[in-house]
Amino acid sequence: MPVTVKTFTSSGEAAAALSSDRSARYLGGGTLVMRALNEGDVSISTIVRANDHAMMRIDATGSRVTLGAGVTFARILAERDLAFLHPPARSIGGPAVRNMGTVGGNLFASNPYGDFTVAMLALDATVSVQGGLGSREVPIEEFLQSRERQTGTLVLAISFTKPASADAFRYCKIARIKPKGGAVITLAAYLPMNGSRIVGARVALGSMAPIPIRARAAERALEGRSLDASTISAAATAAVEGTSPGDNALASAWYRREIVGVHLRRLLSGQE
Amino acid sequence: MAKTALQFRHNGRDVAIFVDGGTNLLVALRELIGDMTPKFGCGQGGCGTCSVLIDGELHLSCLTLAETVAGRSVETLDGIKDGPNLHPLQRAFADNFAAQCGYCTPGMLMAAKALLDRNSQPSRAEVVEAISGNICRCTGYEPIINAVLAAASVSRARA
Amino acid sequence: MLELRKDIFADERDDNLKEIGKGTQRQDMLGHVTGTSPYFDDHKLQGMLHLKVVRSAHSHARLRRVDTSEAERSQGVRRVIRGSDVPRNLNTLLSLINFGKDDEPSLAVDKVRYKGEPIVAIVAESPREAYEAIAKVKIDYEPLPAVFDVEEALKPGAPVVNEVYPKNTFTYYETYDHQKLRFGDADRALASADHVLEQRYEMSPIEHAPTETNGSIAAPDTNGRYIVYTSTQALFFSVDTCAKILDVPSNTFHFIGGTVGGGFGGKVDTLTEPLCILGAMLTGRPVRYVFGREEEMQYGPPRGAERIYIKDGVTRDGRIVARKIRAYFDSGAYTRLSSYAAVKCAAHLPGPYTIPNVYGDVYCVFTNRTPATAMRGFGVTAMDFAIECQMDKLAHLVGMDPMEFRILNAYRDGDMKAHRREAKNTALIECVQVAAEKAKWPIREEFKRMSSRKDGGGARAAVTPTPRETHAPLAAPPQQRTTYDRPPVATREPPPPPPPPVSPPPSRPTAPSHGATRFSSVFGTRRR
Amino acid sequence: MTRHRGRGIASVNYPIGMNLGGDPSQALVHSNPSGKFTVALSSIDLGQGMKSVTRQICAETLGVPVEDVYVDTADSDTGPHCMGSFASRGTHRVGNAVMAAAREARGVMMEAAAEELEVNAADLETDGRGNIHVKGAPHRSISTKDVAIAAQFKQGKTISGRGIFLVPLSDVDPETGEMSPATCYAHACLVAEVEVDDETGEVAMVRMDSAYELGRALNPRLVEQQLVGGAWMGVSHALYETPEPYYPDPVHGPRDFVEYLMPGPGDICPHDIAVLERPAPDGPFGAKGPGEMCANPVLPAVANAIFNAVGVRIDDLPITPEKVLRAIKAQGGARPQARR
Repeated sequence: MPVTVKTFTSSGEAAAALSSDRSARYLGGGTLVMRALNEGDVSISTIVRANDHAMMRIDATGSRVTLGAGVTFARILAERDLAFLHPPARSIGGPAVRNMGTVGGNLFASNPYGDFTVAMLALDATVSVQGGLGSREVPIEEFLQSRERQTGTLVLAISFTKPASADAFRYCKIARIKPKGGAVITLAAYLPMNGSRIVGARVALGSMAPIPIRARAAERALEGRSLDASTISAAATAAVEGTSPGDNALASAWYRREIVGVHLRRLLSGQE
Repeated sequence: MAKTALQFRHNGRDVAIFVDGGTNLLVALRELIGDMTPKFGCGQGGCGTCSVLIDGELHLSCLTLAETVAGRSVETLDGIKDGPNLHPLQRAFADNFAAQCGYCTPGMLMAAKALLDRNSQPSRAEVVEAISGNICRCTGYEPIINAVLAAASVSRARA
Repeated sequence: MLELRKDIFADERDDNLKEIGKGTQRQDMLGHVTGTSPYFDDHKLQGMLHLKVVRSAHSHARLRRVDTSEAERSQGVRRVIRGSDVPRNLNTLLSLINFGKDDEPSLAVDKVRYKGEPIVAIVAESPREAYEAIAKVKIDYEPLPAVFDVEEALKPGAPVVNEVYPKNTFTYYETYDHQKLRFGDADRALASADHVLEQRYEMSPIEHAPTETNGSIAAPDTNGRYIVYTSTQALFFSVDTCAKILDVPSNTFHFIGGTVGGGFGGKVDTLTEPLCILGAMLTGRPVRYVFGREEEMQYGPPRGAERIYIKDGVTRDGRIVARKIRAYFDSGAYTRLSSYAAVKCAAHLPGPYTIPNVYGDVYCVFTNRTPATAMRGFGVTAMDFAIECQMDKLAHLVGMDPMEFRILNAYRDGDMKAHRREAKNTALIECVQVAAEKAKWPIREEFKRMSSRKDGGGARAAVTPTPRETHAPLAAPPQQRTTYDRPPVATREPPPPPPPPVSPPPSRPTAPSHGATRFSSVFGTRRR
Repeated sequence: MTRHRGRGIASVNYPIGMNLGGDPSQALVHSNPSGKFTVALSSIDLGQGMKSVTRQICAETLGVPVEDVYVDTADSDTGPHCMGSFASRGTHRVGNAVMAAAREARGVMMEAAAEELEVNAADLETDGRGNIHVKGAPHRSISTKDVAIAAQFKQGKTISGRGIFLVPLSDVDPETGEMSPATCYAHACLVAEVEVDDETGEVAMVRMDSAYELGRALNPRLVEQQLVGGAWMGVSHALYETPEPYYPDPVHGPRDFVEYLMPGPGDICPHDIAVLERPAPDGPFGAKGPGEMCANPVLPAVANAIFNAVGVRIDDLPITPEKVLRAIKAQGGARPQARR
């Protein structure tokens, strides 16, 4: 069956087309869907597109940031208000991929891809999706846990509360190849401070499980404490707890477990 | 098979072609327009040999659905010469012996052009970043980095 | 940065040349920077079809049934090619130089021996239609036990990978399961050495990863010929391999290549041309067969893995007196070129050093993985890694500077090499000296004065008596140490000079006979 | 976090050619009526510079400027037989074949010039700029173009030449391995400096210094290309590359350029190279072949540098951070060796 391309002006129509056809995939930046077609994935026979301007919008003026699903990493890098997201955006691909790849598509990128989503997880973002039954807001953690079943849903946008200070959000991607490489692991931390205490710590890890996960034990080690050497050390030790990394071409599960604490320590102590 | 009509600017010239559903821009350029300068290296977005500029932005033509360039401007290595004269980047690549097998060269040149078009005086780190999506298996990158820096200094001297 | 050291060996060169020695621009540079260099895939032919292959899902399995009926009816399919369509569906690359037995089908028939082995080829109007047809091919596999470790493969009872070589090793000289190198009496020398160090080294496979993947385009040409645009690294190897497999005279083909997007050894195997031409023959249309990147990485042949054991004997003052090596080339499921690499590897022993006793056994082993092939440094890269890591350990063991240790043991003009040829035109010592200078690595005066052109030959040219049969190795005397991590106190006295020349010089080995029976020197001669 | 620096060396030689199969290559050289020469080969240029280096060899041998020579290659109808581009044989084998063909063509060219100048061919020489003149009397000169026209239209001569270079196959003694595997050997020594992170096992290249002996650098820029690119590949082999990361267990094979690891432009280090030239007696102008051997010394030099930095020996390639980290942990921490 040849491939059919369906282009809609509204996201609603696109979502309907997507949910009614098991062989349909939504085309964002092309880095996932076009690759699959190039490699002979015949399970895709319909490409759905939407020229909906809402999906291209960046709203970063208030305390809540909303990124349309079609926003590319290059656009994030061009946005001064989103400086805290420049490190994760810059860690994706090379310049061409950043001009193409989108925030929405990254939610579907499996290991060793999908680094931006780790940052979104640390920010406890909300994913706006439109399915056959209308639109809804899904917490990112929940979205990721059911990601495999989400091919029929259309992501419209992702939103999150802007970190109170530049220092409160930290990100690093550990890659073998520089400057562009696949992740061995990816770390993102959100450390809001109340006075000298961390309140509401969130630590997210990529490549430490089949999907990006929160490092809850490390978060507990940080919660309510000041970010000193002993806190950092306790969080680093706890980083591996609850993770279930796998082996892949870039590193083994053993290696990931060994280094996740080292890199969390470095991230929290400003060495990375 | 149903085909879709597609018009866009190719190296400053209007072109019109009919594409099959799902055709990527690399195939459209090579097989339908006959511009062989972008190369197939992986079809996965990993090597950059198919790099082109779309409205001045660096894109991977193998991951671009052809019909998404309707009405837009696509620039390939075939279009960067100034008439019979080489682009300063082409001259710098030659002078620095920055090609061996030559297969990555078209993509490298487009990545470098995307950089210099926006930043005429890049640092070495910026050059490294600009070509980081492009794989070269022959040169070890050093001559390519030097060539881009040399091209930038030529344009600086001219300015 | 590159510096030409014209001062060294200046007396051996005439530098009064006009074109040679100049940094002239490459003839192909203008083509490269304008994107006009013609690679095989840059040829656009009218009505071109696309060939894709169905690859084995198993590393080792019997093919119970291959059902292509639905694929044949699939939209856009112009031809489904099976093993029975290939005129001579068994080949080995080096049969062209009469080396080895035909052991590899173009399309698997009764059995698959590695994951990714081609079973069926689909020729269709578009790549998409070819992929759709591939999904409709039904294959009933009976999985067989597989073997992936070279030493496991040699054990009795190991699964037989390739029935042409039932012991899972290439057969040398119709006698041995390995290539031998025997020079002097390594066991005796090891027994008398001050230190013996035995170590194991391994190199996993390596992918060539050229930016241009393997591929070809074949098309019917005028007068019954076929024109073939190809990425081959060896044009006539490919021409003659295709002529053999397709059972037609070689001048049926007009091969055009010559501008290749990187090869590094990965484009010697004539991977795509035979099926591509066959597709053109069976459809009467141009056919294009290009590897995708995953195919190139996983099913295109890699530099084969090697496992190497080295056992060295060294004297307290830093002279290596014996080197014993056992090496295994992981050829994967078929021979390709690994059989040749093993011979080249044996000849490379013991590295660029003069060691009076050398013993080597090099095996070419079959396992259930992607067949290996040549790559930059073929037969040598892994061995150099092993030898040079070993050299570092030995230097550490005897407490010598690693540069000086190499200079001391380096071969020199007139020395006898282990493959029984005189060393000539050597320059290892000078390379070490210059590298030391460049790296500001201090070496002592007497080592700076040593020369590849001095103090070689003489006793160093002798072929040490070599026992006909191996004897049980003598037990190592108790003073020997076999670890390198706790070196003895370094002896910083300079080692004694090399042994003085003795007269009369030893008799030279006789020149090799040409046109030997095992290799045909007539390239391209085909036996039917 | 502790990062340790270390240096390691390796020295190697490399055999040129594949004598074990019989190793011929052929070349044809001919002139058009304007005195421009074409070299016809079936050899392949995969980036190593085959077209360029044979062009220089041909020009030097003919005694004409390099611009007057064009190398056409890899057409099985027009190019005579060549084994192929592998085994570091191109420069040496094909170069010799081109030299032989160019010598024959030069012989005809000089005869034709002699006829025009009414002198003995032995008294003529080329100036390398497209002229042939009487030795010691540069004014008695004729251009190669005029010679070509005269040969073609007046004298009925073909200014052309055929060349073959054959290294006959070497027999191998099954019992001792006695053989002649190669005709000449190139040499190298390389010093690598690395930095090792003892908490993660990551290895970064700091610099390389090397000396390569290549017979003769026929074109130093092309040699530099091979040595710089080859050393990069050596680093890549040493630290990164494998299509089977869990060899011999055939799992998790990389499928793309993100999973197949090769150093990026941000991973490279300065490399200072010296080239030595000890001409090979049988090489074209003494040349050997730098193409293959340039990567080889890097692998062990890097391994030895890692030992020098943290005291662990990694004997399995590639030397991944995991292997380094496991070894460091096994010995209870980094043990830097004497700095050198």
